[in-house]
Amino acid sequence: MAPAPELKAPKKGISHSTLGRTQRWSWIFQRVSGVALILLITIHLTVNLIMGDGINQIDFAFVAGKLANPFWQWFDFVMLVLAMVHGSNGMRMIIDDYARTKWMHATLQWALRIATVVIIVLGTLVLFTFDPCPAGADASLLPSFCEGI
Amino acid sequence: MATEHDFDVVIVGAGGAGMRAALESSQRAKTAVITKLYPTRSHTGAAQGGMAAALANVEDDNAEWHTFDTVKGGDYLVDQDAAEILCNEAIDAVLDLEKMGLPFNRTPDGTVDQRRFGGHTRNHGEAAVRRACYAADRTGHMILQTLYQQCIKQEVEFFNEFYVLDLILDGDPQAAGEDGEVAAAGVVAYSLATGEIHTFRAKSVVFATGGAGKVFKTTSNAHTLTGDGMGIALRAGLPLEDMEFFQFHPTGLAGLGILLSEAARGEGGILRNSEGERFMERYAPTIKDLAPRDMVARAMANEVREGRGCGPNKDYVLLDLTHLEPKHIDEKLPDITEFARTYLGVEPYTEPVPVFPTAHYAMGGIPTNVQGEVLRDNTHVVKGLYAAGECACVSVHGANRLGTNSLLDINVFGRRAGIAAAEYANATETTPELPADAAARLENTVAHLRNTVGGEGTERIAQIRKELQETMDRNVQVFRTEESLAEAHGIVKDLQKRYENIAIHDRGTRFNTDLLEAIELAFLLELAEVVVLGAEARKESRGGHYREDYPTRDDENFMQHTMAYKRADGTVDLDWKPVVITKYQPMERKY
Amino acid sequence: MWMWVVHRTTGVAIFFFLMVHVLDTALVRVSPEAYNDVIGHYKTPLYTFIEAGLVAAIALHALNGLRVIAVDRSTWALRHQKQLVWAVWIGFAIIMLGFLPRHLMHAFGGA
Amino acid sequence: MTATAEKPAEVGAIPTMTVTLKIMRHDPDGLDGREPGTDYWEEFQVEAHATDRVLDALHKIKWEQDGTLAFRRSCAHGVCGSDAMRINARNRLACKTLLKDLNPAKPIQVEPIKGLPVEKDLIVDMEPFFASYREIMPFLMTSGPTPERERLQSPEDRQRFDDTTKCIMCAACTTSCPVFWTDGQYFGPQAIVGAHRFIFDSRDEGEWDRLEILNDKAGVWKCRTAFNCTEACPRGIEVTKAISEVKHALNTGEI
Ligand SMILES: Cc1cc2nc3c(=O)[nH]c(=O)nc-3n(C[C@H](O)[C@H](O)[C@H](O)COP(=O)(O)OP(=O)(O)OC[C@H]3O[C@@H](n4cnc5c(N)ncnc54)[C@H](O)[C@@H]3O)c2cc1C
Ligand code: HEM
Ligand code: SF4
Ligand code: F3S
Ligand code: FES
Repeated sequence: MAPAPELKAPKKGISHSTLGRTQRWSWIFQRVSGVALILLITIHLTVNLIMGDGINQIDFAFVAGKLANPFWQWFDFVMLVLAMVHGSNGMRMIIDDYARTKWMHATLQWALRIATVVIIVLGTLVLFTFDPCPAGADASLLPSFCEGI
Repeated sequence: MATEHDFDVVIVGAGGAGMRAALESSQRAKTAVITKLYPTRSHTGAAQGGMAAALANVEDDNAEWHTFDTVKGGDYLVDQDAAEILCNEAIDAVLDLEKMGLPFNRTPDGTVDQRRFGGHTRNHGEAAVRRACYAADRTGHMILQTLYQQCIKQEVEFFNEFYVLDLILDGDPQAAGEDGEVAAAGVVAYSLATGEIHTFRAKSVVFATGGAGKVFKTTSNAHTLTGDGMGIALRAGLPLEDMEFFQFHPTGLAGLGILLSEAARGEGGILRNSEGERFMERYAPTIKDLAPRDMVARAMANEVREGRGCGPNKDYVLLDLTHLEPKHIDEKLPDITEFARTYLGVEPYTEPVPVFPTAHYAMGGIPTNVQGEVLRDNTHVVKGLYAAGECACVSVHGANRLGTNSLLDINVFGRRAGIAAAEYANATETTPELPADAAARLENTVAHLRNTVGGEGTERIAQIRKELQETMDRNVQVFRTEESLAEAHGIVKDLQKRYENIAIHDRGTRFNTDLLEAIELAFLLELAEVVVLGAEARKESRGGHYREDYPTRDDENFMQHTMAYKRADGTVDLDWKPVVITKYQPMERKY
Repeated sequence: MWMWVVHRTTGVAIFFFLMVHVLDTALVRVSPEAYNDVIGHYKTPLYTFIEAGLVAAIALHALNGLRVIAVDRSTWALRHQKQLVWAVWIGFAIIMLGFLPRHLMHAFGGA
Repeated sequence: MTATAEKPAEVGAIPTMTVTLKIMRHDPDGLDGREPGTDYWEEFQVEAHATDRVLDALHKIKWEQDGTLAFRRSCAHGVCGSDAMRINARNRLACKTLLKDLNPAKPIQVEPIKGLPVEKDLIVDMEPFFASYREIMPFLMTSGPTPERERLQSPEDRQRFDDTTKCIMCAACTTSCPVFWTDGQYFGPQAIVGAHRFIFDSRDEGEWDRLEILNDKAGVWKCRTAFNCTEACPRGIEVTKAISEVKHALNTGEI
């Protein structure tokens, strides 16, 4: 009787093509961005809706006051991008699931992509080109620091 | 009309035997597998305990001891040349399955683990030996899955949910005589999904249709095990061998018949009567609870008969596992303990499980030689016709099959039949033509049954089947007598008559399971008659066949196989066939 | 499965809200009047409830997102996923109990 | 010993009761004046024991009341995978579901499993299901010469994939998965279970071929951890865990 072979060596590693698939990255991204978003959104909501006067405090002056600060500018930018990409990636999966016809699928996916890009671009423009003290505006609506200008 | 197909080899049945044959055959010839169930639904998947092979992985063992046990276990009615092949090829059969990926349980060294099973002993009966290779208590499931997986790999062509209901032969087997030639030409099948009839022309046909447990009421067999293959062969004029030998497995769940594998006793389970006594000590002092099945089943029935049964009706005994570690039970017997929980609400860790013998295995079947070729009488084969598995009788099980020898049988002889069928097909130039009216018989049957819908017939399928199964349980089970058999005979005959007046409900074409149940019932009625006839003629007790009026074995008159033939006028005749003896002269069977 | 339905629905709801939210914030670029005009609507009772619903949706989606991540990463969490569903609802209840009174107070005046 | 023998769990001593089954029928032939392909509910009442299975009740209907009722079954004890159906809105095996566990006071609803084309009554077309299984190359793949004896495997390595070897391909999992219902492009949990059984088998060398397939659009990433599959599996396989292990292997490159 021939001796039985040795126990096998451990399994071989992953191939590079396997690493590259988008479905997998999308899955990982949903998780990573999800965790990051918890932090960002919690802070966002706390500052806007809970601290101070809550919802009542939100007006042009409040927003302008925040956005004049580069920290909040970048904070909101990261949140905007992550949330939109996370959300639209999620929407993409949902459309994949429910759109039955090819045509429907293509239309919805393109609509989603366009909407996402538009919103991100628009939001970014607003964040970075924003002028907290627009000339000729009613001074009572502007943040207090505009007075000095 | 009928859709026609043309193949080199057609295999009927996709259980263990059919798929093992298909793996061999499809490599060599154009092969179709026709099966009335999806392959993975076949009843091989229900087999639990293990598959015997003298691997000697855990203790000293060899094929010769295994052969001896098989012959002795079969009460010397085994054809010993076949048993030698079975046991010699067992080792490769297990190793082949392992190489196909079957996940056997392992020893700490990483080899295939083995356990004890009834009737398997060291050195001609000294003590129980670990010979059964197993995968928990789902060995058959793993075999069926593994073979199916290999069939996927080899792209075997399946015709799923096709019922083969007729066999076409070139020549009349009962008229051919010494010099005549009879050959297989093909089969006729009914497609469940469409109701269409298909003819399959083939050079070789392999029958692997499994058992016929549904002739009994209490059985471990599936609803679909209605002995179609055996019935088809009988109707085609071929003999059936040793049909009176039916194995009653000792440990069916009481009242249900669902099997609790012998592995339960192999792992240390003990049978007890209402007094808590380990009664097997009285019947088989050496190997006790691990005696062969016929002996244990009779012992149990006897305990109940003598008033030591348990329960409100004192109609079962108890299988006690409570002394085993729950962890051990979970590792080795997870499924069967779950059956006890699900179906009887009994917790095997702490309570003994009610059990009673259940009709389990047909030792008899379509007679074949060791190549799997079907015999049309004691010596002549039908060219190109093969049978393997439970529907066949080689005969390696004789009067009583040892546990774990059937999973072995389907692999060894399934493989052999597959190879032989393909080689025969390749060596044969021309396929016999199917006659123009090949499908006529089946078409008529189907048309007739459809026409009974809403017609005059007053008999119901379920009623006739129930009466058949009840009389078989009452009269042809573990204990048989002249009177009980005569009663059963009369009832079966009567039921056959009543069957002519049957009416079904469903006239539809698609998935007409009503119609098929009627056809299956006809097979059961014919097979029951053969079983009873054989049992009446065999005025002795041997293996699974126990006559209270002839309680001892009678080698002088009955050391031979029965061969039942159905004649053109519908009567069934019995003939006898000698047993092949090579090494082992009959001795008294004691354990 | 119901948590999956909840997750999906809240995800979609938040997504559409986010789109609207970016659009309205973009109005700050148009003029303070326009922004304040639109934002003024947020201070009506109807929008108060929508606002509360949004927070609820985010809270649920976020908590269940954590549950899903946990289930993907640990066998323990996987085997106790049903208990974690309860944990999500309890966490949600706590957040809402903390948030709602304050939010409603802000919205409807009071102390 | 004798104490347990007298327990009342015994068969025969159980009183019968009347249960109502509300069955979703589908008539492909269009008999009795129906349009071919009509779906309709039909109620039946049967006498049964509390310990009877739903399968027994279906048989009673078929055998005593309406022979046209069609369903698949074979083993009748939960090992062949023929009779998965939706019973009271959950996927189960009819032969493993006892009436007493269903509140027989109310009608028991029986429907075919969802997401596969219905053929007749409770019978669905299983072909798409088996096609997914075939996709994932469910057979041992090895390289090098075949050894003479068995390939060795330690009991621990054997244990790694034990759970997923139990699958009987009943489709209860796949047809309970809400993602599978939505578009049917998902391989479904059973195919992943089938792949898992080989990926984590130390003897197999085709693991990355299979993982590659599961990494695809129709693969594991479609799973949204709804857990319906795990809850539906009559073999108690931790399906979601198997899926999670496959995801983990893809993410880390380790098996
Ligand atoms: C509960 C149970 C436990 C068992 N445990 C063990 C064990 O531990 N060890 C052991 O060695 N043996 C065991 N056995 C016995 C063994 O499992 C069977 O004898 C063996 O599996 C039979 O295999 P087979 O391939 O001949 O038939 P099956 O597996 O029954 O397959 C029959 C095939 O034929 C097909 N078929 C039938 N009729 C037709 C038709 N008319 N047309 C087309 N196709 C048809 C079916 O679709 C099926 O595919 C057990 C049996 C049972 C019932
Ligand atoms: C607050 C923190 C958030 C966390 C922790 C989070 C977490 C997650 C996770 C883990 C998933 C993947 C679910 C899965 O694979 O089964 C997911 C999906 C999704 N998320 Fe979020 N998310 C958050 C915020 C958001 C926001 C702000 C939006 C909207 C813009 C959003 C919209 C979606 C959508 C639409 C999906 C897809 C749902 C599906 O496929 O069923 N999420 N989220
Ligand atoms: S994993 Fe479970 S539910 Fe799914 S097919 Fe297998 S046995 Fe059935
Ligand atoms: S139900 Fe479906 S979503 Fe995943 S956990 Fe099971 S496959
Ligand atoms: S009939 Fe076999 S699983 Fe139910």
